[in-house]
Amino acid sequence: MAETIDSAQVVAATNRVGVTLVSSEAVLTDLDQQMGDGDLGITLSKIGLALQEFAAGTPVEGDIGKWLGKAGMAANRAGSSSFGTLLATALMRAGRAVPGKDALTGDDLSAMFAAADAGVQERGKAQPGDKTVIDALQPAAQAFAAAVEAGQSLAEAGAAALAAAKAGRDSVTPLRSKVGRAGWVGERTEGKVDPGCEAFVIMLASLLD
Amino acid sequence: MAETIDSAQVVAATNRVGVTLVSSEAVLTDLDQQMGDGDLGITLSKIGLALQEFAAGTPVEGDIGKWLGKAGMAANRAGSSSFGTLLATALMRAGRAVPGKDALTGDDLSAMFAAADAGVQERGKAQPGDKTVIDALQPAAQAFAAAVEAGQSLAEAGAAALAAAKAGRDSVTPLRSKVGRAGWVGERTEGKVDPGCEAFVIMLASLLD
Amino acid sequence: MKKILNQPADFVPEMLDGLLKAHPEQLDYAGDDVHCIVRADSPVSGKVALATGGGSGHLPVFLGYVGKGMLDGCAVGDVFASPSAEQMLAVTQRIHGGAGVVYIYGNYGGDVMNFDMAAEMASFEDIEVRTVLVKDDVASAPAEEAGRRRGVAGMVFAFKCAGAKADMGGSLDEVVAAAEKALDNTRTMGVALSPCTVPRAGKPTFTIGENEMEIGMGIHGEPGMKRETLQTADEITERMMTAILDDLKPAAGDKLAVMVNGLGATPPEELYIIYRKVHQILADRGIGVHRAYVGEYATSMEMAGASLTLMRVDDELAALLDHPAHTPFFIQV
Amino acid sequence: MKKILNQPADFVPEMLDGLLKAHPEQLDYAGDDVHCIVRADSPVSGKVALATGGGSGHLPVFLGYVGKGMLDGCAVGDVFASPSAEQMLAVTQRIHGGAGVVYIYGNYGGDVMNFDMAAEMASFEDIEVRTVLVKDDVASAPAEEAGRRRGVAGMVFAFKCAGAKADMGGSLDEVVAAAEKALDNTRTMGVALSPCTVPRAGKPTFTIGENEMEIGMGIHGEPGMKRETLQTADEITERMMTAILDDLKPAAGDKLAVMVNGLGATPPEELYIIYRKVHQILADRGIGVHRAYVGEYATSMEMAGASLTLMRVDDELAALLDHPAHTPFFIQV
Ligand SMILES: Nc1ncnc2c1ncn2[C@@H]1O[C@H](COP(=O)(O)OP(=O)(O)O)[C@@H](O)[C@H]1O
Ligand SMILES: Nc1ncnc2c1ncn2[C@@H]1O[C@H](COP(=O)(O)OP(=O)(O)O)[C@@H](O)[C@H]1O
Ligand SMILES: [Mg+2]
Ligand SMILES: [Mg+2]
Ligand SMILES: [Mg+2]
Ligand SMILES: [Mg+2]
Repeated sequence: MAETIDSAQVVAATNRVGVTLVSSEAVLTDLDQQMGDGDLGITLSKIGLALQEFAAGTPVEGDIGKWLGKAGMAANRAGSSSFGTLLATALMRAGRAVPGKDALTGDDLSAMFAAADAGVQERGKAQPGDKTVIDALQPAAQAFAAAVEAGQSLAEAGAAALAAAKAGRDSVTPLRSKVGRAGWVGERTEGKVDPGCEAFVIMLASLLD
Repeated sequence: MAETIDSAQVVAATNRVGVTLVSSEAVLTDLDQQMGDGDLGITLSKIGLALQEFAAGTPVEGDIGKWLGKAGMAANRAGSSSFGTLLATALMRAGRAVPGKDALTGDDLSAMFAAADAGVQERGKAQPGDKTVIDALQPAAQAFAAAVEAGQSLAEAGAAALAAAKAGRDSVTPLRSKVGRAGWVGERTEGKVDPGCEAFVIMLASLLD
Repeated sequence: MKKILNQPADFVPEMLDGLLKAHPEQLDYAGDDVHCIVRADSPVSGKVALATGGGSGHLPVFLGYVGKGMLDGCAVGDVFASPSAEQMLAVTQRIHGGAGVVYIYGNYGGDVMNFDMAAEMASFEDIEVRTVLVKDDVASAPAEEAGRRRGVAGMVFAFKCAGAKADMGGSLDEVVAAAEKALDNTRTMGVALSPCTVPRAGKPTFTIGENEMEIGMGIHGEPGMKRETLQTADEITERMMTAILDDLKPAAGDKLAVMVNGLGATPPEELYIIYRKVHQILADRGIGVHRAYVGEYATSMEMAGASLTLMRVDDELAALLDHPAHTPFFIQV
Repeated sequence: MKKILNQPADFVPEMLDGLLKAHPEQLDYAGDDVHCIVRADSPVSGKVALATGGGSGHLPVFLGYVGKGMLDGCAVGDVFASPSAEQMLAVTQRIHGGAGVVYIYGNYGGDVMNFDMAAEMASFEDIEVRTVLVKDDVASAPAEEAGRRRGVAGMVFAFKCAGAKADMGGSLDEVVAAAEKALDNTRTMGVALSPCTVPRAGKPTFTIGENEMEIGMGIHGEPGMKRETLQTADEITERMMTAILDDLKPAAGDKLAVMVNGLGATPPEELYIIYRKVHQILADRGIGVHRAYVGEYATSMEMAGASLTLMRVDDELAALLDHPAHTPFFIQV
């Protein structure tokens, strides 16, 4: 449990996710065109660029929490579709969970994950099972916390979270989307991957890289 | 020269041309799309219908001239694009050349042909060589008159007119259109058949049938 | 579908730049962000201010209705994307004339989340904000789940009626009530014949067969109720009318406002052919038309198709609808 | 391109039926032919009457400009086809208020021949008719042959200025002079990105490659000056501006009216991107914009593309342009 993440690692991870989001534009556009309005790839590519710029240009100054909060605001400025806004909310809430810290323990990370999950649910008012990003995010947050709790390494906990996110994503693929644009598509969403779940899996994988 | 055309034949010929115009819609649409606005087939199909209706519903009452004049007005009501209006003008002028007649001699027909030609030139203000219907109509009118003058049968004169119309049409195909919509297309009209010439050839062939 | 644009990423800012240059007497922007479009004379002191917002690609929706007698401001997102909460806040601050601000916008996730955030932020600055969500599209959910419906062209009637109420000096409560009353009486349904392309996406949002139409499609290309063989104008109109009338249930003797809206590529000629049938159907039921709007009021760029909106009007709504308005896209005298 | 219609042959009469039902206070028709659209309050006694006419498929051109401050009547042809001389005569008879009639219409063979016939017939009834032909399209012939040019969106400026002059009580000579002065100072050029389909023809008037555009295309799909690879909005705008400015030759200090006109499928967003560049180019040359019109003013059904019209205005033309007008498609206050 002595394992920690320092601010340089947070900055590097933020930048890495930013790069991944830009390079994922086409695949996410494609998924969102199938059950939405096709903007998810564009939104996240813009947010990806903004995160890279933010990571490069904003010193952490010993407060990772505040830094993440500001990253969330930058993300909202860059792209404010449903998912973009939820991502911004998640960053802001995760940041608020670790005020003034300049290094993060496994417990910090668990708390951030949980705060992000709660924030997304509060802002978006969707329920687990509605076939949204929550169905990947919530199991990932829970798996991460359980692994940390069980004394596993951060890498192991991360791997567990990713596995849970993927499982969560796949578990709702057969279902019908209940909220957001996809909710209007109805039965034609059955059997199709939720774009937000996929985006979350992509981001989480890139975080762990 | 004792050979004449009676009013029943005029009515039948008018009807025949009407039928031909309707069945020529596609080929004329196609030609007019290449150097105009694509309405020639539609216009002449509408006029063709109107001529059939007119021929079926309007008794000649001993005055072929007046009857043709009225046919021209019906044509103008039905379709008034450039060619439609010129056709209406031709009918009205041809009619005006034979007032009060209930049978037409070769000389009458020559006079009607010439009047139609003059009327089209006056109304449309185009010159021979501008690549318009005039380049088929004028040689046809002249060939017809010459054949009648030379004592040929009406069938022979008609055949001569048709041959002259076709030759006239083909003679201007290599040229650049100078008036009307095709005039704006410029060099891209070179090598393409003038739709109005083709329409005239089709009508004349049907007249002679 | 081919577009006249420069860099896709510049599509919205360049459009806004052109718009501000074309209408300098009518429009301005808040702060230093052209995405925050406001009436040039805002704030109008003492008047309840109306704001909307949403993605680009729907002109005249949303920003085209900013002007006297309608809206005071509009936060403009990228194509089909919500503007940010910060932009909405900037608009809110600039248009607030001391009498409160009403947000009227379509029921879309991103917009709702961001407007909610903006309203929270505005409350810290003692700006009273009220929200009216537009949910007029009968094709997007059955009547039992009307709260899930999306907002489409019917929002224009809400802008018009609420804007008139505010222009007449109505209070915050009265303006909200006018918007809600208009929307309670408004239903829309649309049909799409061709897709549209988000400039940055570069390919159509959906595909549709040469002989197909999508009944009930949304204005971002959200799939509708059914993919079917293309029908005649009269059949399509009957379909839309039936769905709307079954939901709105007007009675003989009622009066309606009618909007036949083109989605983009469909020419006005076809909209009037639709209107002809609408008028016939209403006449057959003994329902009158108070006002007819035929044209492009809420589009999806170059999508082909049309939507039909009916609003039942009583004397109050009729008067609000008839009140003059003057925006770059909507003039009524 | 898919269309919302019933029988193709009914396209125009049904469109007219819908239009008359949608605007009963503003529009009526002469005699028993819906193709003869006139102001509901015509004839306006003592006023010079203005008539136009032409094929359908160009809304708001032509009939959309019938209304107070603009035109008195319009003879409506089938899609892209001239109306008949008889229809023009019926319009002329109905709108004649005793002060003469001015025909303003585009320089197209069918229209010219029929309007000439109509004018001849009207003269038998002692109606004084004057004709002003619109020939604003610089792409359709070089300056030396300007008389061969076709009439496109610039006709709207002629309708506006002549209509204002008549509305102000101008004499027949003055109204003709206003129309001619407007047109002497007006030039247009367009670009098409996609074809359109005449309903009865059922297939596109022309084809155009996925990556091509046609510079200088006419509003019926008449081929233009050049088929080229699709360029950016700024490049396209520069092309159109150069052609127009070289012909119109405005000087620094001049003022222009600008119209950026969508041909049908091109959305307003793209028109504003064009306007942005127009404004820049004019500003760079020290030329002012008196008024900007951005929208659909003269279309080709669902054709994608745009045209640009510039009119140099002095104080007189500026005042005529600024005069109020009210038609179903054009309101200015
Ligand atoms: N209310 C919500 N709560 C949680 N997740 C949501 C919600 N609405 C949408 N999402 C997620 O966002 C994804 C779509 O994102 P995005 O394209 O940004 O939405 P939109 O374009 O509709 O604003 C969905 O696949 C889903 O995972
Ligand atoms: N001024 C004219 N004089 C003689 N013939 C003409 C004239 N203008 C056009 N035409 C003929 O009419 C044909 C086109 O007819 P049409 O499609 O009706 O014209 P538009 O659609 O341009 O009104 C041309 O091919 C030409 O033969
Ligand atoms: Mg989306
Ligand atoms: Mg033609
Ligand atoms: Mg979106
Ligand atoms: Mg034509």
